[in-house]
Amino acid sequence: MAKILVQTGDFDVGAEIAVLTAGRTDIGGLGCFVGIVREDKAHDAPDRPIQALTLEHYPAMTARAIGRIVEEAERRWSLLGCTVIHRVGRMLPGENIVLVATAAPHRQAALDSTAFLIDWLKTKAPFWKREELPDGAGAWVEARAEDDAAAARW
Amino acid sequence: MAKILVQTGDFDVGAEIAVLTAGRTDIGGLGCFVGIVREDKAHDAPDRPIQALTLEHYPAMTARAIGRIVEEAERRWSLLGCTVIHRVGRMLPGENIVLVATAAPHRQAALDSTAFLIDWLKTKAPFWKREELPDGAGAWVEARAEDDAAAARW
Amino acid sequence: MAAVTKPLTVLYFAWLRERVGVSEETLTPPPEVRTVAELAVWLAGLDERHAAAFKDRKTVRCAVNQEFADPSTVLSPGDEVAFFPPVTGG
Amino acid sequence: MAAVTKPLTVLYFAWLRERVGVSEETLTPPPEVRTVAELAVWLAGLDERHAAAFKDRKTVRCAVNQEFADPSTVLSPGDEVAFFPPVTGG
Repeated sequence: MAKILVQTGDFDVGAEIAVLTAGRTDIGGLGCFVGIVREDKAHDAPDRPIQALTLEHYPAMTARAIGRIVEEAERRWSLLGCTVIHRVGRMLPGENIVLVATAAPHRQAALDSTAFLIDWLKTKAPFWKREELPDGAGAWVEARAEDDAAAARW
Repeated sequence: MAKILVQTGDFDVGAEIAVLTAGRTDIGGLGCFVGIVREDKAHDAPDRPIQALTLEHYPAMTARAIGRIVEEAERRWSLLGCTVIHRVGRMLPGENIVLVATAAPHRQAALDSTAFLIDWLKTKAPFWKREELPDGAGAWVEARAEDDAAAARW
Repeated sequence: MAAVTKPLTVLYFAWLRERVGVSEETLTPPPEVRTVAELAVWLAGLDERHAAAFKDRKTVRCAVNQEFADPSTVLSPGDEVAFFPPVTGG
Repeated sequence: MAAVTKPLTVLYFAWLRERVGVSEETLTPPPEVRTVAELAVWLAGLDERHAAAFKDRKTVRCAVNQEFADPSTVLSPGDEVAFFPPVTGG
């Protein structure tokens, strides 16, 4: 029932939400999160804004790992629909990275499952971010302890 | 900075999200919640599905009350954008009721402020829902203790 | 305090509006009506319709001049006082 | 346990891939290499590039046959073993 995509191209948030809700009258709440490339300072070079982000992944494992995370969400909440789209490859500041959207009879399930999915995607799916700096150098983003803490709440 | 609308017509979730993020490179996460009319059983007539929902409000107060709630969210989180659209009038099952969307540098602020806004909208903005039953009868929806509890968490 | 008469605008929403039969009325309660709670008691004594609206007093909420208010809120001439059930939006 | 040789597919991601210089290799470790942890130690001893990749051992994570695995996971012939830093997607 869940829609899981790993792709290089962008996604259309409005279209994905429309697909989740089309023709249904049993949904009471829809939660959605979009992760976007922020033109941040590089982790190890605070004076230089990043030029791009490259997302590497483990192709043979990624969709399966996301599927496990979605199954866990479906075990915990009564979901009427779930869409996870994660981009890979090179992305510029302002571009979408990831979409999580869930539909449920009640708002709390939609909100909680959305937060759960993005927290777990950050810590339990095989993606690695590399920041591209102005001079062509690059730096792999380090995992943050607070992401592990966020995922461990669930 | 926040966009607050109280209107009878529908809204376009994708278009609203696009407006929040257009041309920006400082957003890291966007949270969104859409409340939808669920074809539920009436609260006092579990054997009869509701035909429609009518949202009454206090026009002179509504936008101001929502503004206060948004200001509180902006005090608590670093938001880069916030949109709240609440419909009033008669709506059929499957139709959108309310949209909350926030943009922030980091995902936790976007997720938390989205949940906060919808929880507070449910308990601190002057809207009243009336369910329309098949025989033309109607019943005002009663406030739920769990909504107060959800709002009080914040 | 001076016992001035208070022409007030009183609004009703949801089932309070249905029971009273009007959404808005302008009323001048007697000088001893100083607070929202006293106004509600006075309104409830006006007629059967108002009595029905204020019967379930603990489920009645209010706003004064478009701000949520407590029953103990003191009223001033010209105030807009709204009575309604607990809100159910979102 | 029988001391069989184990032809394994070994994958590297992110900075482990950069340090080793290849994303995938097929290797047959000696029979005494039974677990993921033992494989990492053996790989680190192969040459300077592998040594660099596994230098910071506590930041290396692994998967066996596309499932996250512990260092104590016992390997079987034909397994696909991946080494990578903690994930940073989302």
